[in-house]
Amino acid sequence: MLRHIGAESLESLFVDVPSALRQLEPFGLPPALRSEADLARYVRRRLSRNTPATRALNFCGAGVYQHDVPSVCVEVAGRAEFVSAYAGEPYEDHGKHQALFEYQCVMAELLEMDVVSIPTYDGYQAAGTALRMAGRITGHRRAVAVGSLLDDKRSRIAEYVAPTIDRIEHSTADIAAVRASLDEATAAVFLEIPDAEGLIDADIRAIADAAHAVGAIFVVSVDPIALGLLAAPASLGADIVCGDLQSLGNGMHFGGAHAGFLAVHDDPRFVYELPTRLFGAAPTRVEGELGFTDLAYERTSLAARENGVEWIGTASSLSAIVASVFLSLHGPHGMRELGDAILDRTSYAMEAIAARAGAQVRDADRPHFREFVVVLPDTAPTADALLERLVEHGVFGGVALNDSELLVAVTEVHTRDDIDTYIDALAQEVAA
Amino acid sequence: MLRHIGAESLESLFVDVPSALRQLEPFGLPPALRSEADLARYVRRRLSRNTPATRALNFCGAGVYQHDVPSVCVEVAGRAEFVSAYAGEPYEDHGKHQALFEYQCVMAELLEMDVVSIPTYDGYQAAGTALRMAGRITGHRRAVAVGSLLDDKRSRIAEYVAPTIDRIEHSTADIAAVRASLDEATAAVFLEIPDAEGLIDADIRAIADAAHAVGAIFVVSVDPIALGLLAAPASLGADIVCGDLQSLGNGMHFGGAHAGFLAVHDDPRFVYELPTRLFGAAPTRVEGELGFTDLAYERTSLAARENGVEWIGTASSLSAIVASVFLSLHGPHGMRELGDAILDRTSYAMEAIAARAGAQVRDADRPHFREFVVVLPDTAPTADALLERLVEHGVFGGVALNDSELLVAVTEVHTRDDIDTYIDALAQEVAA
Amino acid sequence: WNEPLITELGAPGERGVLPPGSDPDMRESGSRARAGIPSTRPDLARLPEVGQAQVLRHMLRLSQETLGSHLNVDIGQGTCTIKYNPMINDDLALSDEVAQLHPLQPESTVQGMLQIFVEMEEFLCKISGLSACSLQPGSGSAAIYTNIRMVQAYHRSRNEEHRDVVITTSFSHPSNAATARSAGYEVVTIESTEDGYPSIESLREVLTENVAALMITNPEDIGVYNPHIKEFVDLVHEFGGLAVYDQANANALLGITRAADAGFDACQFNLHKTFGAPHFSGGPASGACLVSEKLEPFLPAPVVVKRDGVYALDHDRPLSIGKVRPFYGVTGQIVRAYAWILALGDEGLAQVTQGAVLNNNYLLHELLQIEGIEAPLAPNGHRLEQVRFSLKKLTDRTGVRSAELAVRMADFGFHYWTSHHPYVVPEPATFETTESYSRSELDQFIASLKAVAAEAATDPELVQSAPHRVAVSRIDDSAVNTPETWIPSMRSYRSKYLGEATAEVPRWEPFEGLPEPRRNAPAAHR
Amino acid sequence: WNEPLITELGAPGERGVLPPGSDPDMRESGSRARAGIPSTRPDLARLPEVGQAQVLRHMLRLSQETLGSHLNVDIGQGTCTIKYNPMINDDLALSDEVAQLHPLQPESTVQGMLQIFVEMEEFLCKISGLSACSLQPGSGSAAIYTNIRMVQAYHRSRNEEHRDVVITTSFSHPSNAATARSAGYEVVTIESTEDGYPSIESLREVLTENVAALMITNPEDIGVYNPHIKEFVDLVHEFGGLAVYDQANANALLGITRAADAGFDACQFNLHKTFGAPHFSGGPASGACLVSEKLEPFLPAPVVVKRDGVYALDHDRPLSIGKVRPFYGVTGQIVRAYAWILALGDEGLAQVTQGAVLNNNYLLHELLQIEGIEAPLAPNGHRLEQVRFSLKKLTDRTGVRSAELAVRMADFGFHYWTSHHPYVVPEPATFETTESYSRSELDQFIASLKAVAAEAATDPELVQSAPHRVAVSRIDDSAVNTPETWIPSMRSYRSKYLGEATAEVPRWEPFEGLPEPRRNAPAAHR
Repeated sequence: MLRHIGAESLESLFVDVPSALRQLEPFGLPPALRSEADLARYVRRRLSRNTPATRALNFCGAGVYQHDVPSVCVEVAGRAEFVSAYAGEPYEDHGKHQALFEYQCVMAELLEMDVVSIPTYDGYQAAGTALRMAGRITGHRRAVAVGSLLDDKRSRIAEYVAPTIDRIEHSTADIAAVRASLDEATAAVFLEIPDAEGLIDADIRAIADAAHAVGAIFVVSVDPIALGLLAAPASLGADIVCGDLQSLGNGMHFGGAHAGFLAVHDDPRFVYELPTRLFGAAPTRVEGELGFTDLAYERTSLAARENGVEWIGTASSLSAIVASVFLSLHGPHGMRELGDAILDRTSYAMEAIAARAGAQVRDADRPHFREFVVVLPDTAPTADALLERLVEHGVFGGVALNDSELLVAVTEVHTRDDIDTYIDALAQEVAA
Repeated sequence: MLRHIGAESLESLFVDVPSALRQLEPFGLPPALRSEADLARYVRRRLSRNTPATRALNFCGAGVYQHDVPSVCVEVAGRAEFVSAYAGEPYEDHGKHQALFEYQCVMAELLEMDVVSIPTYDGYQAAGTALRMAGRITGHRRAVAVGSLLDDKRSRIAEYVAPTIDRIEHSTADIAAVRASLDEATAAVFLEIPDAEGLIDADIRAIADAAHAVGAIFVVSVDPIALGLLAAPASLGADIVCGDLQSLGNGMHFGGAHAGFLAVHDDPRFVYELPTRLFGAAPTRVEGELGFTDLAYERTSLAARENGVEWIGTASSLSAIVASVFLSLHGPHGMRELGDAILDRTSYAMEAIAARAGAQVRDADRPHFREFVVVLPDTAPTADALLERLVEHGVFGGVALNDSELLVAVTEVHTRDDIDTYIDALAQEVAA
Repeated sequence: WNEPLITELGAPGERGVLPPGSDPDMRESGSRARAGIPSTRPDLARLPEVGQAQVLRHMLRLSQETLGSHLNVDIGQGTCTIKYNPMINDDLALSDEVAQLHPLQPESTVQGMLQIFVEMEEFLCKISGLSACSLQPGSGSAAIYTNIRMVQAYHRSRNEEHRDVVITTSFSHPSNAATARSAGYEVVTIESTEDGYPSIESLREVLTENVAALMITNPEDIGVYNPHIKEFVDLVHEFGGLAVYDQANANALLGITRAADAGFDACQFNLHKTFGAPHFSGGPASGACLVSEKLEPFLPAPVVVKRDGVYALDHDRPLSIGKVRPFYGVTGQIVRAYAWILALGDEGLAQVTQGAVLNNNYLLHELLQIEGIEAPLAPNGHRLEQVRFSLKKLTDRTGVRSAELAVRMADFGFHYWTSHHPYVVPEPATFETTESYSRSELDQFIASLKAVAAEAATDPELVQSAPHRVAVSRIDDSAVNTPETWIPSMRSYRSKYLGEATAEVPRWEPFEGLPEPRRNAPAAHR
Repeated sequence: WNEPLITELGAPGERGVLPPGSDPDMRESGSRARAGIPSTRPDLARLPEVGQAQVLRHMLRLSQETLGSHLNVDIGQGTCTIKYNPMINDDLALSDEVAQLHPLQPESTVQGMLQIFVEMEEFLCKISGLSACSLQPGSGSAAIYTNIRMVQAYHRSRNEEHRDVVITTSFSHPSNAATARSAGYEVVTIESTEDGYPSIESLREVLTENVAALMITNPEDIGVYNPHIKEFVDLVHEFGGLAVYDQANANALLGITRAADAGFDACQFNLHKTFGAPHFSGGPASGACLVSEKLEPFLPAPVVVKRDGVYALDHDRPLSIGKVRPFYGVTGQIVRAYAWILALGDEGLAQVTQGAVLNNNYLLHELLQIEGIEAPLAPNGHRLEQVRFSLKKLTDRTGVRSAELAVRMADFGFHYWTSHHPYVVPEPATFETTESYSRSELDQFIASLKAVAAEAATDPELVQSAPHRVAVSRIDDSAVNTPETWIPSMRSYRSKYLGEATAEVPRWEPFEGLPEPRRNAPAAHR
């Protein structure tokens, strides 16, 4: 080929790289494992030092949840076409475009909002973007976050929103406290449901009214897996709904399976502030046929560089397709039953722990979805030590919030036996 | 739908089944696990009582071998189209037909025979069919099996060939013994290479000549994974070559991954005796285009019922496609290197066991491929007891042939460390 | 696209995967051994040399040129029970705890697997009403073969080797006749009467003390249930023969009636048909033999047993016919079918049959409204899970044959199967809906067949020159039916068409006095 | 086929999967809790009701209507480095030991995972020559964003908050400009000179003491390497700014030169481009930030460390910018890229670049022989891994635009990408071969483009009315660009086109005095 193109040598193709910049030594990487089998054995040996959550009983949550992944979701996510497609256009990649448009459609039904963008990276970033959108729309730079929020999420959001939003204040979910925290310079009120402690009893409608009364945009972050049980936030006054698609069939992947969604009403003030791609259905030359192509592409930084909305890169399209399959498989009844199954287990676990584990459950009398806080007695080991001891029982017992508090997550993957096994182990180690 | 078709009730569709035959009680199966997640948990709980060979060091062979399975083979075998296709015709299933024709092509190159049929069930049955073919072609009913043969295989073949072949006698591979065993009523001489003890030093050419001299057909059973190293039996005089495709990328699957192949020269006396389907390339209406369709379909029992050759059912097409991918991925050099890698490891293991394990290796001075027999000293535990003890070392140490002999298989999956680990464990338990 | 053959791809030196190498000590040991091998391969095999990415692209393209039931509404393939194969069952079967088991690794390390075998056998005993099961056969035909071999062993054990006749019916699957013949039996086939049922009289006519077995399908491949089946079985028993039931497709009868209810001594199930395991482009499949107590001693060995809470393989079966395949069965398919049964339970299995029979009768109802399509035989009109239609009137009217319509249906993305040979029903078409398709999906098939039937009347040439929208054009299959022209491989093509010389190798030659063999008349698959 | 939307499939009552149920005790606990929820969902969500088999068929059909690099010769997508993604790496990444890990399960149970993170960071440090790495960002753009945030924190830590300008170049990827703006910087873009290089003079013109950073791609998106890159970096350093290298596509330089060699303070790699991880239809992707010692304190937390032989997550990073995504990175992609590097080693990585650059120059050589195709800029003709062609002459001659050719190329099974906006090169087309395709595969692309270019001359209407052989026809995209007509979901369609009333819900309304927002002019993706 070199001869064919008239080049003297491979080297001659690199003449533009000045010799002073040329790398003289090899990288010093480990010897190549060119045989696929050797490579697999090498990597698998390392991986064998991990214990998958599926070979234990796992009660960790705090932003990543172990939910059942239907096998069809795995098949679709693994289809070589979807795996290896990328930036193809509506014609050669019609199927990908349709699949993403369908994602927008089914999420729109679940969220009761007409416009759902192609995902951004993760729910934290989606929350950040929602606040930036509110800042851009209102011209204000102050936000109020209502209820409890994970520290990491709080930090990530604060990092992301500057300088559009330069102050995030906090309020409890008590409606009087919320009202007191608001003023006319507030861009957004932010609420998470379920919140960081699993609570689902915020008065969303009242908070919405309070926000709207001062001209603030009401942003609600929700885990979509709860929306068979809980009312769609938009129906109660949310202007921007955001969250993460991890729970909808995307698995855990050591925290590498996130995808953030953003939903708004079909209002150009909001739609034009979405930074991500968004597909629209459009007629083709064939009567009755639909094609799917970018909607208001000029919003994006790909189209407008620094004059676009924030920035976009390669985020999480496949996670959207998977979520769409998850919702289509479950359907209206499945999503309701799934919400019920999680609520039932959460409630059962809370009651049983309070009764039998020798520890307290915070806000035990309030409804929780999937997560709650266990408060250890003074006599118990520290939370970290306790968690290490539970590993010996084959249990990942939750996430330590501090020395005496555990955040515990229960989902539909847990049978009653699983929960009872956990409680027995917990009781034993709390008392030890 | 019932109303639409004018039926009174579901029951009315079953009027032909006399009431005396109607099943009155339900089956009494376990309660349905209608939730996919519940089902998966139930089955996985049972499966967790198995220890995969990949979580141990496995030296069992005796008809099933742990070879590396290239990831592309897994992908192709898992493609939903190939998984769910069946009896489609050359048009709607052109791809399947081409893939199977390609299998015939690449196997033909490896075997140096023009005609390779779509697989029959397994190598044992392929051997049985080869002998029946010889019986039908020659009109004779006696066969001679040369060299060592696994008991199970011997039993399966004997069962299968009756009444076409009614006597299988045995001879050592010594050429004088072979000659002595032959007479003019011999339909077939059967040789396996590597044989049941892994030996690969039979004088194939001389045995072929001896068989042909009495008008007998020479059948050679071969593991195709050895054919980068060993000469194609057809080049030395084999008239029918048969074997199993398990080793070519099909995995172990608890013995459920077999597929038998049969190959012959392009001689109608032989081709018309193949019982399985066989595809041929044929021109289409478009100049230069090839289609693929059944060749001499009238041979089969599907076409001719009891007047077809033996019988065929749904055998192992997908295993053929996988084998074809395996051979295409390896290519000529890969198959040679693979043969070398196995030979090297086998030879190393034999020498090291003889030197360090306190046990003998039978025929230690003769070349073996992948398998050999370890003879335990009188002082050692029985073979079965020894194998159970080796499990404690994480080693599946081979197959017990009797109380004092182990059949041990070594393949390219074993590193030198693996072999040394095995030998250390063996030495320890032999001496215990 | 017109995808080339793999043999035309690549270039010298390209590699798809590299095997692991050997270290110097291992290489040295290997060299010593290599010196003792009389016949190492002199040249490299003439295999393709293609990079991994291109092999993958090639195979994925071929996969896309293949219609499976995961892709299309696959109700055009009668007798094959192309139902939905749940993905989760694949996941279970492909887990390391199944796929990475060696069949001879210590029994203590495969207790879960053996437990599944035992439970699955129990399930199938309940479903058949019979008392013992073997999961060893690799397909329905292999199970039919196993059944007749067990019958043979049974008679032999009673010193009744004179029994050398097997009786079957014309609409029973060809494997019944073929396996019996392979086992050495004379095969007597009862033709059906005009209404499609074999008659009890015709059975009586052929019954003698030499009968070994009746091998029969019911409902037969035409979807018609023979209401006199128990009389057939009883009559054969009277003559000392056994009755073997071909239940390849049991989809019509789950919860309705069992093999044992009609007195059968043995039956088989195809796990890849009734029990939801996939067809894999034509296997690996899986067959299960079910037998009554009297045949139990003859089951293939080993048998999986539970003793003192431990699962084990029992090889000590002195009357066993031996192995019918290398190990214990097509494990992956067994796991899939096991999961399929577990998911459904008693009620679910009954619903399967109800859905399948209802769907089929819907299809029947709709297709009979197409001019020229009839459902002959069984004049009272009842059908269970499938129907063999006749398009004779359509052919008479338009000149277009059923097999030609079949090719045209491929343009619409459907399979369409005619019939096993011989064509007893003129211009046959055999469809089986199963329970797995929704009414709107059935309607897609119906609409397409309606359209094609209309084309046959208005534009027969369009149909007869099909296909027009698939990956390949109409094949001239005259070439594949004569040894002088057929091309079973590109190696053959090179020597036959390109005149490439191949090395002379030693070969068997026909000896003096060997008669010329007789051949069947050429036949096409369709 | 024309596959309907999932929302049009199914029928009431159909179910795809059933969630697990609760036992009576759990249900009772749930009821008590449910009573305390102020807002449960009153109606069921209006989701599709479709059986599992049909959902699968639907999705597989959509997958077949999608071209990925596992299917086609995907060299038409410049700047994206569509190389082969080895299947084995998927297997490793999808194994339970990766996919089934919870990020907060005890560290003692994820030692293998953390080890891979640490080793992967070391690999990338060697490959960049820089001294520390974060694998946290979810894509190249996210890594660019992370880099500018670290620069910002760095300046802030030195009390140099007056630095409010970021400089970039017109051929650097848009994310450089966009992330800088998002972080609050003024963005100054240097236009390239006529030969395609940004000039040192133009940099000097815009440099002040307010510079925070230079953010630059090199080779730029047009495949041209700026030989003066070190002078750029040095000059920015002189003014107290940092230099951030966009190495989204490092495929041209492996083994040739490293970020550290030119003095950069930070760079990023896209693991899904250079390092062989898949693109997943547009993510999940993965970006890695590499930084010099000076920026190391600002890396996102937590950082994976090894202490006394134990791997751990270090959260105690007081200067860290914090998290840039929920946990530690897109683990699957990291495992894939780790395996990819391990398989290649030093020599293999160098061969990647050699192959990619040679392939690209071959494509360049061949395409320049097509009338009307030129490779403007960089007059000495050297190109590395990609080329931005101009088809202006072809357009002038035939009236067919590059974007129209692109659509026609889809009929031949190829992607074909024009350029990022704005189109600096007239009628652009940007192709990148990578190392992953054989010469004969490149020739397929070349032959098709030749054919399409010829069609443009002889039958422009054929090209302009394309596509003709894909799953959909030419789209009228006027509808998607105005709020009155666009259809972002079928829910929107129902209210906008079918007049279906939706419930009034409380909503934010613009308050008095809020100005009308300004919008960019409409643009199309192509």
